[in-house]
Amino acid sequence: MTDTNTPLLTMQNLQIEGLSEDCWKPIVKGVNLSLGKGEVLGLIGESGAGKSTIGLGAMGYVRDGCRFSGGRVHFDGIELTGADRDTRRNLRSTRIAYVAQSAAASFNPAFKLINQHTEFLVRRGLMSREEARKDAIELYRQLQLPNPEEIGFRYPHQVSGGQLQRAMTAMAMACRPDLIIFDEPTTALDVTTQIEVLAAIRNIVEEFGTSAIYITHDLAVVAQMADRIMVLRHGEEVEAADTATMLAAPQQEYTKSLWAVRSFKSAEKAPVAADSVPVVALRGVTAQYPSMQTPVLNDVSIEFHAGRTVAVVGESGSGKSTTARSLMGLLPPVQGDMLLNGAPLSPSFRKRSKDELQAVQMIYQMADTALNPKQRIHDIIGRPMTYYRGLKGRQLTEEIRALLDDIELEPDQYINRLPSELSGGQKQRIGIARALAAGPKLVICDEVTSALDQLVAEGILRLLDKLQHEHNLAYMFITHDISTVRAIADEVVVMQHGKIVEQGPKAQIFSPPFQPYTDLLLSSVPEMDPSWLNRVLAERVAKSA
Amino acid sequence: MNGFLYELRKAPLTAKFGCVVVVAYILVAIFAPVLAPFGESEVVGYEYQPWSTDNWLGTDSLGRDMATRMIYGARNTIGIALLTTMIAFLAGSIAGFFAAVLQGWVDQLLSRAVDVVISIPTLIFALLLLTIFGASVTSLIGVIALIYATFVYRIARAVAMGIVVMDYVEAAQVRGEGLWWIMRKEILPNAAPPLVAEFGLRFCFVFLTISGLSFLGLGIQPPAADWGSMVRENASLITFGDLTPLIPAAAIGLLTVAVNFIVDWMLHKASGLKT
Amino acid sequence: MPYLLRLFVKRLALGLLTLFVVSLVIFLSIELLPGDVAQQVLGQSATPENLAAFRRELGLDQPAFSRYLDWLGGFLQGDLGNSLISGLPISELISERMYNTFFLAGFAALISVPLAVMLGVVSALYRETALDKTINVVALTAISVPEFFVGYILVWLLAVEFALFPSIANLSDGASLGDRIYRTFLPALTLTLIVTAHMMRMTRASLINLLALPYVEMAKLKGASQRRLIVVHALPNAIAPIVTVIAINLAYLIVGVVIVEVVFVYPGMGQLLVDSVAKRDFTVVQTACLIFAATYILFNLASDLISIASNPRLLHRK
Amino acid sequence: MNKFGSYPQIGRRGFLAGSAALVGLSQMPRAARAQPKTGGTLRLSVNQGGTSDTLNPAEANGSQQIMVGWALRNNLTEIGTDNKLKPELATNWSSEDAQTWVFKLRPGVTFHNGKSLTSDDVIASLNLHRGEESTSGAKALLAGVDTIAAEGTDTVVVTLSSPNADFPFILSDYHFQIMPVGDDGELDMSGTGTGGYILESWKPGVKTVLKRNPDYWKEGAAHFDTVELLLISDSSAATTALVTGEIDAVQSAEYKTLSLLGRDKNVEIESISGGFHPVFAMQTSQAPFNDNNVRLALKYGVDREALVKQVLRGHGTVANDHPVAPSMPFYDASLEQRAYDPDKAKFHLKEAGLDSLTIPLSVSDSLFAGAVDAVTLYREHAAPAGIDLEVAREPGDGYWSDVWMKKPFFTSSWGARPVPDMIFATAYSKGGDWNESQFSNDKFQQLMLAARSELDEAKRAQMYGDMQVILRDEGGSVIPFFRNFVYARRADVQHGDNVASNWSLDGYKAIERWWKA
Repeated sequence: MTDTNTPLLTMQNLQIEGLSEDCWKPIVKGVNLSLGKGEVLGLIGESGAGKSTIGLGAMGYVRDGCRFSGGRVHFDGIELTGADRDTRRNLRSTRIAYVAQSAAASFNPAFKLINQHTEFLVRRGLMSREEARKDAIELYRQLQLPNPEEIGFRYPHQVSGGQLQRAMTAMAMACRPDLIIFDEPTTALDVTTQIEVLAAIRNIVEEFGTSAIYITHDLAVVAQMADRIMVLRHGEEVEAADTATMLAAPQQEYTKSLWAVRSFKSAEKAPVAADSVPVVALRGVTAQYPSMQTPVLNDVSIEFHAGRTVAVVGESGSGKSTTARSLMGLLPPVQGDMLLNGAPLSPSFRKRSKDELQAVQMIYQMADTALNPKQRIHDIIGRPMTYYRGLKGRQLTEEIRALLDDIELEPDQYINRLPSELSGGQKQRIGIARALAAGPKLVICDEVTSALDQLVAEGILRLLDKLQHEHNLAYMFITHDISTVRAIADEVVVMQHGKIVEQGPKAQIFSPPFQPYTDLLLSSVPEMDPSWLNRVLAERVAKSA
Repeated sequence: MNGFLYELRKAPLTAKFGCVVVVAYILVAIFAPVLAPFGESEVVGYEYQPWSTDNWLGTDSLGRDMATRMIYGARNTIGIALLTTMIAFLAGSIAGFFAAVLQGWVDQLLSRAVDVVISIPTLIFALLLLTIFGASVTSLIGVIALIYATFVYRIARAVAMGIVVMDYVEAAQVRGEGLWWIMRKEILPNAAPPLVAEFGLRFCFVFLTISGLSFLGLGIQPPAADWGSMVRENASLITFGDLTPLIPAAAIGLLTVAVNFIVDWMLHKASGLKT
Repeated sequence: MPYLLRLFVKRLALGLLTLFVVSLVIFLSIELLPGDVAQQVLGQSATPENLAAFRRELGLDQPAFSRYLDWLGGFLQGDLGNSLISGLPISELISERMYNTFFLAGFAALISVPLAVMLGVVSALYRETALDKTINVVALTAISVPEFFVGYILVWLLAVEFALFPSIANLSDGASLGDRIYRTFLPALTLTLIVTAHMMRMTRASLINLLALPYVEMAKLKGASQRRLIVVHALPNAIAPIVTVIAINLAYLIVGVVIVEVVFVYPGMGQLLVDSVAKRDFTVVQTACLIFAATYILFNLASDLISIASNPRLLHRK
Repeated sequence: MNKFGSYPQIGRRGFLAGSAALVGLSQMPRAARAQPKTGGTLRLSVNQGGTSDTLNPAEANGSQQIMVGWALRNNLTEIGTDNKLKPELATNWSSEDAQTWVFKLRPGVTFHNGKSLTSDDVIASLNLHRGEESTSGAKALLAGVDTIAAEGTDTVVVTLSSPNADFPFILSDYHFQIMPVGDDGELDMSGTGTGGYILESWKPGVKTVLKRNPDYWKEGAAHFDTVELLLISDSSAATTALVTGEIDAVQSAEYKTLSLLGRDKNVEIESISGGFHPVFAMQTSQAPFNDNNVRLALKYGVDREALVKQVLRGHGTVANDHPVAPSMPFYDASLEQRAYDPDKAKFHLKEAGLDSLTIPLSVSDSLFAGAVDAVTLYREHAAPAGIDLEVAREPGDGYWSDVWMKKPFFTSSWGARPVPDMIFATAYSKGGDWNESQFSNDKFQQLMLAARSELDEAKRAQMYGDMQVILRDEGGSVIPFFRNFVYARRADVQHGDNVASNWSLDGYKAIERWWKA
């Protein structure tokens, strides 16, 4: 099927630089690559590895503020880095196409899908408008979009994320290009949606024999999609090999460490004592936004015990973050009770006493928006200490330093920094420190690792685990990532459509017999095995039959 | 400060030009009595004398030295415009932050009140209020500040609305922080950059409004020198091909251009666009 | 579409409320003005009996509140009332001035709006080039100089030095459109210079903001040319901010041109309003202010509706 | 060398200080003055008026209303270009005792609507300004009228409550325009009159268009086919429009641009001696002004020539501490002019037992252009005499209610009056409404009353001369100068050898008196 002898695309010592603070700094530092006709190459690496830049470079394109600084890109005999604008422009759509990470943001909101689909098909004179539309509908059908006749006549915002991603793949296919660049096409999707999109993409690429570069940070995904994998780090190739070889026997230390990420697991804890009073408890909580007809939370009851982690898991819109908001008093329940150490907790944070506010603290998903960019670390961490615990002067400074030590940041170095002077993982650590600074009983961790690279995320999980032991904290751990749940949870709550589908000790939830939704969720998590996708799909077909 | 100078050295030519002009104006305004060859409203000769070594820019319609009045005009016009803009920003920002943080009826009330003021033509409203309170410098500053505070309110509110949805503001609210603390510590530092840029623009508008009012005879009252009324008083000369009366107008234009250049540069930097 | 209609009705109601409050504010302001219409009309030579007779004639001896209610009652029934001073019906007094004002505003808008959008697109297209920078510096300068400066310069250049256009807008009845355009050319040009820059800068800024968005990059990656990128892909999404700034400027062309009217002796609403404030002619001030406020509110409403109509996300809900 | 040319040459053309013989002659006769020619359009710029202007003469108070009124209508009497009273709609008038006045109306005069002029029209037009309900600005002028009656259709008899020899003069006031009475008995104030022009369009505050009345009864008047009056309140816009030829004449030209305007070959500037004058009024009822020596000291302490030159740029005549301007009837040209003499001032101060005098003089910018400058200059003039005048600058708003006639020494300003009696009665007689100096002089009072009933012109002239002496030597008013009317026209707009000086623009009658070459 693959013909690697006559490469469609080659990169020789490709170098790309980006402008940062008035200096040109290398982003891609001499990458060599060769892609045969019909071949799918997976590019994998953490953020900052330069994988998107290489992907775009394959189209002869660099973003504003970047430039080709060396090397060559040959596409079917055409050298792209030095080609004039029209040459490069004319290749796009017709011969090279691109599928972006966020389809919702990458479709023009002002036009209907089908018009965007047919735009260049018609402009380049490949088809008449009518033919183009027919063809689009055919592609929609092949990509298993619902209502293929009609869906193209919707605006982007009227179509769900997974469908948009398939529509974008269809658009990339419109001119039947020789090469498609997939830039993290499923990263923003829920796992149950992701599996469908992955299947659709793989089928159509196979069907048309299109070459593809598949960019992702997710090993399990790339294992399903790629014939060959290239691992990137800091703009350089770490190693490249056939998928099977790469998975079975990575050569480089870095690759091995990537492969090993999922090894962390918190220690097993004894079951909760029957007479133990939960630190915080939700009893039949139902919540509703004033402007909405139906409740967003329906009869939710969860208990949080000191020293234990309750993982709340579900897809977007399942109500897991809303539960946290109700708990914080930001969305007062319309029904049900919240208890703090067995005593009722006011529904609204405005009515809570300082002690009550102190007891429940939150760590946010996006450290960027959770930390005031104009406050120094000293103030960010110090304020809750002053506010709740009345610490001042030297005592305060010492406490801050101790806490920084606790979160494994060198106090002297970090105490006076601004959030913008920290890396993503460091910011998240400050977020943790701020929650701890208050001296809480329950810490809500809302998707705290989702935005982080795997290695960094693991560090955060280890830190949280350590702190839990040290401070006997109760955690509410909100996540959509099953592997994180496996790693850190003591109890698991599975939510869907604002309701609890299933809850119980981790071992119970993750072992058969499965509740159907939990089963769907679990089985949709990609596995490293290249045959996983085929297997799951086959299993599902069998089940539904 | 060093950081600023460093930034300035890398700034585009237009921004450098803007800074030089603004500094020059400020110096002239501060040292007006030292720099001016004559008294502010001293009659030194016949009206409309041509440029000469004694009267660099000739004399005005009453025989006062134009150059002297230009210099004093810088002081009056800029000083008043600056003070007015500052008051407008203080009042407008506080109200805007207030509305953004509290939302609900406070926001509704303030916003609707601002709608009312904004929908009355600026010059007419100023005219009415200035006739009521008399065309003194104090009421001029008060009235223009009130009118411009409404524009500032809208901007400050919009900026603050973008900030209050940030998690760190929510964190502060949930921590139990008071309104004043949230406005001062969480919102103000983050709203400052766009507001500062807006300050530059609004300063220009205030400046133009005041000179417009002076032109209509309602702004800074004679015999105080003011660029707007200087144009009006001497406008007849233009008919005769003498463009001296346009010098004060050009001075207004130059300053606003300069401020705009600086603002543009700051906005450019703030937006993170490539230079 | 019922969404748009509902919004329209809601905003219209809010606008009417605003107008009502505006009328109260104006009424109170005029009440607070020193001196009254009788003193202003009769001047220095007025005797107390004269004043009393005059006030009685105009109903100024009634309490303020009942005068306001009288006026409001009439206004709601479509009766704008008479000028306190000349006794002429206000509709008569204002209609021609209003026509003049709208004519000038329309004239200036017809030149400036297309010009501004075009220049904005061009400078976005050729951003960071010499052309863009030149357009920007000129625009900035145009924003920065006082209106009377622009007016006088044009008078000097085009009326005195080159005698191409009249320096004052002496309109006569029944003049042809061509003559009218000729006579109002200088004021219209002045206004054009003032408002174009603002709209052009906003057009440019909104377009450039959009250029950083993923869907514009996507269009680029689909092979769109610079021109197509800006005109076809970015411009439809920039309609909202551009229309908003156009609305503000159009409103300004109607309500904010007192100075230009003075410079060119143009018989528009602005002069009338300034005159009537000086004379304390409450009914005229009130009506003119309400017309201005209504203009402002309607333009804003229109711009909001266009913004929504231009945005499928708001127009076609899920 | 001087780019504006030398200091006002043009301005001095009309500057005829103290010379009564030439009053009203604004210009030397030109070599070849063209004869009046019919046709063309006159475009006049006026600066007084607004949206609120009406055609009701009772409410007239600005140049726009006055000029339009006089273009459309006539009075019974008018002030001619020689500043003398002339018959207009009345062919003649007579009185035995100056108390009962008989006016004969001009026969064969018709209004624009075809109606003939009758005594009913005259009576109704005059009655507009009388009675309880009248809001007329001229109500006070007719306060002394007892009855107005018709004797047939061509005679009107007016009976006064006390004699007033000036009554025919009063009727030349712009308020007393004659309008037709309609069939319903109401006055037609829509603009119909007997005047030389017919109203074409009337847009208050903007412009007025008039068409020539082809059937005008007056000989050699109303030459233009069309007249446009434009309201241009911005003086520089008016100047520009005059220079660019968009208007033909401006009602008032600013001193400051005269020298520039004068260089334009197409523009003629006229400077006409008028009656407007400022007054530095002392309250003679209280110390120190109850001592005439102090008053004289202050009168000698002002350099009138300097004020005329510096405040008026030469466009005025020095005054002699009485309000009778050279352009007014009964002006006594033989009266010796008081000169600036600090020594005499010092002397009179000493006579009053004072070494020096420190006194505030109130003034406001709003009084007239250059008011504060005038007081500032006065202060310098008076200083050598040991008089320290403090310039007390008052706000313009409320000056007339809070400062005028309230402070001991203040500045005021007075417009022109057609006859001396009108200003004597209001401002210098015991019990006069606006007797600002609290002047009370028995001889003056007797003379004033006697002059009113005296019909012999020579005797009246003697009496008014005596009154001028009394005011000059004993009055409480320092009157430094009379200001000229300064206006400009395009050179192709021409007028007769004389122009009236009771108002600007040929007594506001340029519309019917001037023509286009």
